[in-house]
Amino acid sequence: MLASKNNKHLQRFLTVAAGIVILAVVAAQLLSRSGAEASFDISAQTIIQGLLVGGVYGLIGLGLSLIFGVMRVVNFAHGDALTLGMFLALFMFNRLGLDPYVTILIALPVGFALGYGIQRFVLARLPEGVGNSSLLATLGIGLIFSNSIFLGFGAQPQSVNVPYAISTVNIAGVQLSIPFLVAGLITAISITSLNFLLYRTEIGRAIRATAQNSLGAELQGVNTRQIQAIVFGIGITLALVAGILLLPILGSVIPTIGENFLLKAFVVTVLGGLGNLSGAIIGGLFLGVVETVGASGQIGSIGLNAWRDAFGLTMFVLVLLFRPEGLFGKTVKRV
Amino acid sequence: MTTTSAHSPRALPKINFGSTWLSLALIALMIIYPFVFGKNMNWGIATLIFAGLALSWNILGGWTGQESFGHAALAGVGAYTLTLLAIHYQIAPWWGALIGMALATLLSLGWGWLTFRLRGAYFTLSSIAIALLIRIYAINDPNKFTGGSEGLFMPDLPTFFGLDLFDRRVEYWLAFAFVLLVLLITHVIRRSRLGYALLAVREDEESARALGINPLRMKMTAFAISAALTALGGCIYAIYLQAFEPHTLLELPLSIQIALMAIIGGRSSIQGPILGAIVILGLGELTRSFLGEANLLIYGFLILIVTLFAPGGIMGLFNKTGAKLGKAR
Amino acid sequence: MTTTAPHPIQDTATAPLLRAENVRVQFGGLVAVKDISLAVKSGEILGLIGPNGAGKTTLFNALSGFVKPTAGLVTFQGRNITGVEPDRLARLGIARTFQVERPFEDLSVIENVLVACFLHHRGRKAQEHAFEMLEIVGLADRALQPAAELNLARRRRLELAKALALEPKLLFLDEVIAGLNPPAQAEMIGLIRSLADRGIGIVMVEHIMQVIMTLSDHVICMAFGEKISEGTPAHVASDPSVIKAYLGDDDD
Amino acid sequence: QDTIKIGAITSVTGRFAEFGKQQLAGFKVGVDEVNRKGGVNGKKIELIIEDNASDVNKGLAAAERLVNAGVPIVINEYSSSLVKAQAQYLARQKVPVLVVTSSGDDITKPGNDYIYRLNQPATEYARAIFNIFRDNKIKTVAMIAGTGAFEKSVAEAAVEIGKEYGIQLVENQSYDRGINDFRPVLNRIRGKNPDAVFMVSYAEDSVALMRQAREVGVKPRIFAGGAAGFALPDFIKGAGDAAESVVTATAWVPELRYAGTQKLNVDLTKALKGEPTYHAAQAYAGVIVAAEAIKRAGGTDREKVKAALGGIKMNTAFGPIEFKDFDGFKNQSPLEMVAQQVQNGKFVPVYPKSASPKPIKFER
Amino acid sequence: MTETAVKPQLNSGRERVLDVQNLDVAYGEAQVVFGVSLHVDKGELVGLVGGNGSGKSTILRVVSGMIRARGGTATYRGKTLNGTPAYQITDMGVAHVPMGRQLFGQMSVEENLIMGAYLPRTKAHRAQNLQKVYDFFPRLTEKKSMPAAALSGGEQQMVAIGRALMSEPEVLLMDEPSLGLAPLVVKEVMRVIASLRELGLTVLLVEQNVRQVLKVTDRSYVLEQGRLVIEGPSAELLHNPEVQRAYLGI
Ligand SMILES: Nc1ncnc2c1ncn2[C@@H]1O[C@H](COP(=O)(O)OP(=O)(O)OP(=O)(O)O)[C@@H](O)[C@H]1O
Ligand SMILES: Nc1ncnc2c1ncn2[C@@H]1O[C@H](COP(=O)(O)OP(=O)(O)OP(=O)(O)O)[C@@H](O)[C@H]1O
Ligand SMILES: CC(C)C[C@H](N)C(=O)O
Ligand SMILES: [Mg+2]
Ligand SMILES: [Mg+2]
Repeated sequence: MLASKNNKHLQRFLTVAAGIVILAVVAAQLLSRSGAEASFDISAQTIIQGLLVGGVYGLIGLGLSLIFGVMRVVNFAHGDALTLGMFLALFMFNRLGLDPYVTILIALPVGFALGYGIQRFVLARLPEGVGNSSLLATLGIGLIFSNSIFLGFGAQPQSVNVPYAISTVNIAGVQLSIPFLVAGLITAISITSLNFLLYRTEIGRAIRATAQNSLGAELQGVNTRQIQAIVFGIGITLALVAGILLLPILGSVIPTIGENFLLKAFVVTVLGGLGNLSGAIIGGLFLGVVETVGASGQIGSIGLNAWRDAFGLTMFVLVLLFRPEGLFGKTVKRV
Repeated sequence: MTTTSAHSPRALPKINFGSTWLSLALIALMIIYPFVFGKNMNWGIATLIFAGLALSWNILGGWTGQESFGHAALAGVGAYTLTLLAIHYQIAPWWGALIGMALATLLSLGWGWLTFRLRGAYFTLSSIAIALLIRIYAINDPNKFTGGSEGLFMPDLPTFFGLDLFDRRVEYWLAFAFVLLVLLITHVIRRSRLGYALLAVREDEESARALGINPLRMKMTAFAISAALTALGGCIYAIYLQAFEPHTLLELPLSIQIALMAIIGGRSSIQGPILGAIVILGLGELTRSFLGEANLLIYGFLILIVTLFAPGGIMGLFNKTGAKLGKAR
Repeated sequence: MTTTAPHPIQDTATAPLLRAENVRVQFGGLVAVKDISLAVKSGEILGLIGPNGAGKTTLFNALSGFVKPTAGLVTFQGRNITGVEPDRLARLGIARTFQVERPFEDLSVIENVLVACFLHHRGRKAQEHAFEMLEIVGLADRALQPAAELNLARRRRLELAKALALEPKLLFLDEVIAGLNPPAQAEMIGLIRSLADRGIGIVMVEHIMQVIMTLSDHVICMAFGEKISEGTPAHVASDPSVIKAYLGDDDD
Repeated sequence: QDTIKIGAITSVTGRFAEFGKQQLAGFKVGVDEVNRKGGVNGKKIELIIEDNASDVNKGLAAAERLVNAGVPIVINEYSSSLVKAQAQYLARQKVPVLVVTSSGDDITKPGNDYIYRLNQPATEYARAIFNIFRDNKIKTVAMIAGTGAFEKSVAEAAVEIGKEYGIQLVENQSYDRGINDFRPVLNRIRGKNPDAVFMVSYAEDSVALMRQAREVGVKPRIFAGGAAGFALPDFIKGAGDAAESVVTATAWVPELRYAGTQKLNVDLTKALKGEPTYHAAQAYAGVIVAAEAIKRAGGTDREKVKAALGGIKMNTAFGPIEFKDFDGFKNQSPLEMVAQQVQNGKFVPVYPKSASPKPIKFER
Repeated sequence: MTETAVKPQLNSGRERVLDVQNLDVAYGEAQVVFGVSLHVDKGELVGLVGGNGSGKSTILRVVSGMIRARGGTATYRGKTLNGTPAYQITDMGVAHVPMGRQLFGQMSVEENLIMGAYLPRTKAHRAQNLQKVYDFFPRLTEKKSMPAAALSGGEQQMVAIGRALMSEPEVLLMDEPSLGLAPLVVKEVMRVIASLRELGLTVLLVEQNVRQVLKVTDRSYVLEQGRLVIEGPSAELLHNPEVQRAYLGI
């Protein structure tokens, strides 16, 4: 059901992308009129680079969106869960010499158990109907994550030095980094299997039913507490995996890095429509391209790279204001 | 049992508008502090400033339920305005503060007008985004008016009725006056039409509209008051810091800290935010030596404890009105 | 098929309080309310019935400012109020209740009413007024109780007290009686009657025919957004199209 | 009172704790040395070390505790953002401040009567590298710097010095803290094909930057870093092969030929049970200079200590220290920076003459 | 849960399926149900009526496991219900059609129905049951692929009942199925409920609409402020003067 709508997504995506490019060109024109010369790099290299970054953003957003879709919880711990993944991989690498990608196999059960436990023992026990209490609780959990990492690893940056981290392949003149390609592949696998799970399996139907009306689902014999815990487990696992994938890409990380990715995840999911899974991936790609092209820009003597976050944030605010349901979303095909 | 109008006493019941004596007790505590802890003025000043900021936050976040995670930007507007005016135009800090408050109010009006159609988590997210955009601007200002990422130094300031503004005692009383002002405003608002309108809007905008309340206007009013007071707090904070940078003043964690103080203290109450500031900064001071770099761990656990067991915050433990009955699953 | 009463109610000397002319509300392709006209006078009760999804609540919303009519004209005491925001209507003297009652749960009963009283009064005066309203609806003994603790019948009374606190000239009541048991129904009916006797114009939606029959001076039946019948309660209740679309034939 | 108490603030905990550790070792070595040589004015010295927990508010509270403790002078620490508030406060309390590590130009420019700095300011970081550029006929430079106070300060100095030396800045980019994806900028830089790339960034960024520069295939004659992240041993560890032949400015290396440098290196290594960085040496120098100022002041009177600082001219294992007013700086020690290059996975000094330099290797 | 069949208790010649004894229920501090005892036998259609807030829904919630009682017992064929999670109670064969229908609004009608057969026990007969439901409610056949939210109130009620039937329940608990529906639709819903018996179901029906309930049910209980005040065959209650005065508005 979700997959069949992808064509429409793509259309909307292209329309909006075209719109933004036109806007950017107009803005550049205006600025150049006023004396300063503006230029953006829209070479294949930059665009593809943006798509690759965007794939990772999408993967981060995917978990966040899934959790929101089913539980209406904006998971503020998502960024720190991602950091947890990074440091899990670091730990395994430093202690056991385990390759980060191998750590993904460990992250699957660890992330799932962690998410499952959090939902079961914290979020499920929140008193109902009191403001944004789940938002706050996850904020607290995130702080506990990141500060536990502080306690365990200290504040200094950590890095893994794997040989493939800086290797690239050259396809048709475009240089592609290996870790990015791996990340893209795993993102694709994740969204496909998640879609399969949700729309082709019993448990998927139960998840969707729980998302729409948990009381109703419970009365059909669905153990909704368990379903919610499973969903949180999947969401956190996705965050951990994203963290591990990012480690070789970034090269060096600190325990507070999660905050930045949390923001990216927010932007991505809002662009795609909170709770809309394919939307998250598309939102991620979109953000990646806009940011990368934006960051490559130059107005007069000012490089726009330092404004990189501003591109995403501005889009975020605009989408929140004018299309709070996301660029591509109608309520019907939420989780 | 169905009541008919057959009840006898026509006495008007006494509505509890929030405990006045608790406010008085807290004020007394603040007055005593410098006489007892004269050697720890910095902690006292910081706590007062944050108490005031949390109280100001609460006017918007607690009462209308629009939880902003972007208030650091408003404090920043105050701090920057006062300092920049003092540096570039030698404008006295009190005028600078007033101008800063006015600017923050203007900003909040635009900001609110744009984002108040969003609710719950959406509003919170939008507030983060807007505050961060302001931060990015302050850092990268192409004209370097904001001082960029190197930040600003507070220049020498004229004396305030003969008082040296850099004297920690003077700063303490300044911060105290700030808290007092916000507390007073809070008390007045709580029992006024505005206060009730805000609470009504928080609970149900449609219902509020039916009762003659314009939610947008009320929220804007609350935001404007909150912003002006936050900017004032930012001004005092700037004088206290004497040197600040966007990286310390305009970051998300500061915004979250302000919000959390109010939430942990109890947002439905009047005095909760003050208690929140005291508890958080006090615990931070106590645990600093053994938690080290992980000193925010304590926040994490506090938030969990409050959300799980005391949804009304610390104040909710004392009076029940803030905490709703636990709903059955 | 549209059987209308011989004369719309504008024959008497008293001009109508509220008048709607060809009000239409459209949601995308769906026309929820199709060119409905009506009028209400002071002290008059207009009953609105019709099958589920007929557009009653939507019409209500359009008349009370919560939905902007796509077309048509609404006037109140001769002023054009089409599309005017509800908070301004409240100031003019138009109040409403909601189909699903919504007290402010964090506030006490009297504070709930106080919110509304501030529209016309300040300070202590407002508190007194709030208490008076509670007395009228019979909730005075529960003034300080948290509104969240009230049961359905009392919530309905509270809802009414809030509306009355606005000192309205016109009152919209959306299913305030549905769900009440017979004694509570009887009391509520009495209360509504007394409000009308005080000169308040009332528009009410209700599925309970017996209530509509006893209270209304005038009834409109809607189906699929259209007015299918209008007139005295007896006239509408015996209208075959109403029976077919709404009441069902084997009425007891 | 049989000891003289000197105040010191550093980040024992928090984000900057790594540097705090270095500084604590430097303090210890300094105090031991002063006391071993008989102390000051016949009294032993003692350091009251306060933790700022890498946080402004806690830093101000720390400074207050030192003021209350009556210390004659406060040695101030790593992070510019914290030092600015702490020093400003202390100066207004009329307590002399001796800055030993933080390097934002504006701490001593325009400065304050009570604020002295013995380490090199940000401008010098840029100058050391640009001197190398000039000496090696580098014509075009692409620069990328963080938006932190320190990085910006160095970057701005680099723009000025570049003009002065006639070196063309073909890219002047900065990046915000957060997500370390530098590929868009690096792509641009690659397109410009500059002779050199100059990078100013903190630790996590420096590793990421170098790795990504290699990945993207930026190929200048030389990569240069403006100290901070690039000068730490962790840089080599983290960036691995990508770090090879990167030149960086740094404040001090054990190979310097000042009297006592070798011994200091040994002592610091012992105190740290690990490899010392220049931060430790700076902290050490802070103690030595503070002790000297108290000695010259003949007591612990703050005004006298302040005056004594002004007259100091001495040699330390960190380098020669004197406080001068120049180029808009006030009470600033005009010490020259060092530069080192990663050669075969190790830092070797390449600049200046006084550091027995090895020849610089170029990539092309 | 143990699958051992408990020996059915016999009473008035019929199997007792649902048995509630001395039930006390409270929300937080406030007790709302006081020592209520009631039972439903196999094949019976039993009504539970009473004023607002008298505790009808509360009793249903206890039986279906949505809340826990403070005291007393609730058993289904001898198996205790109080404290058993709702989803397990559904598995035992007790289906609850809650107030407000609680459909999965964005899912199609058919998916809603299939969700009713979520339990492994019922999966095998899913196709047959689906067909049965469509036979029972032919109107739903045309609306199969529409999202449930787009249906009219009466149709939604049909989906809710149909969904409950998909779980092959023995007992159906229905909470105010006629709420907010037009008179015409109410009549239709009541007809449907009356005919559920043909499917061999046992039904406990909660309603505001006392007259309608008394007309379709076999026996009824009248609840007042959390206490049971009257019980008996519905036909008798219909003519009981007290009931007439208090609940039928006669
Ligand atoms: N905001 C909206 N957007 C789209 N459609 C709407 C909206 N509000 C109402 N509708 C549709 O308009 C029609 C009329 O709905 P309305 O709520 O007015 O019915 P009603 O007569 O009040 O019914 P009931 O008796 O069940 O309360 C329905 O088909 C409904 O689905
Ligand atoms: N979740 C809850 N929390 C607190 N009190 C509740 C809750 N649900 C119901 N109550 C209270 O319990 C009492 C019984 O409510 P219940 O819903 O069982 O009544 P009911 O007979 O179903 O009434 P109605 O006809 O209005 O549906 C009422 O006084 C109600 O206010
Ligand atoms: C490289 C470091 C000595 C710079 C120091 N952290 C500062 O903030 O100034
Ligand atoms: Mg309606
Ligand atoms: Mg009920």
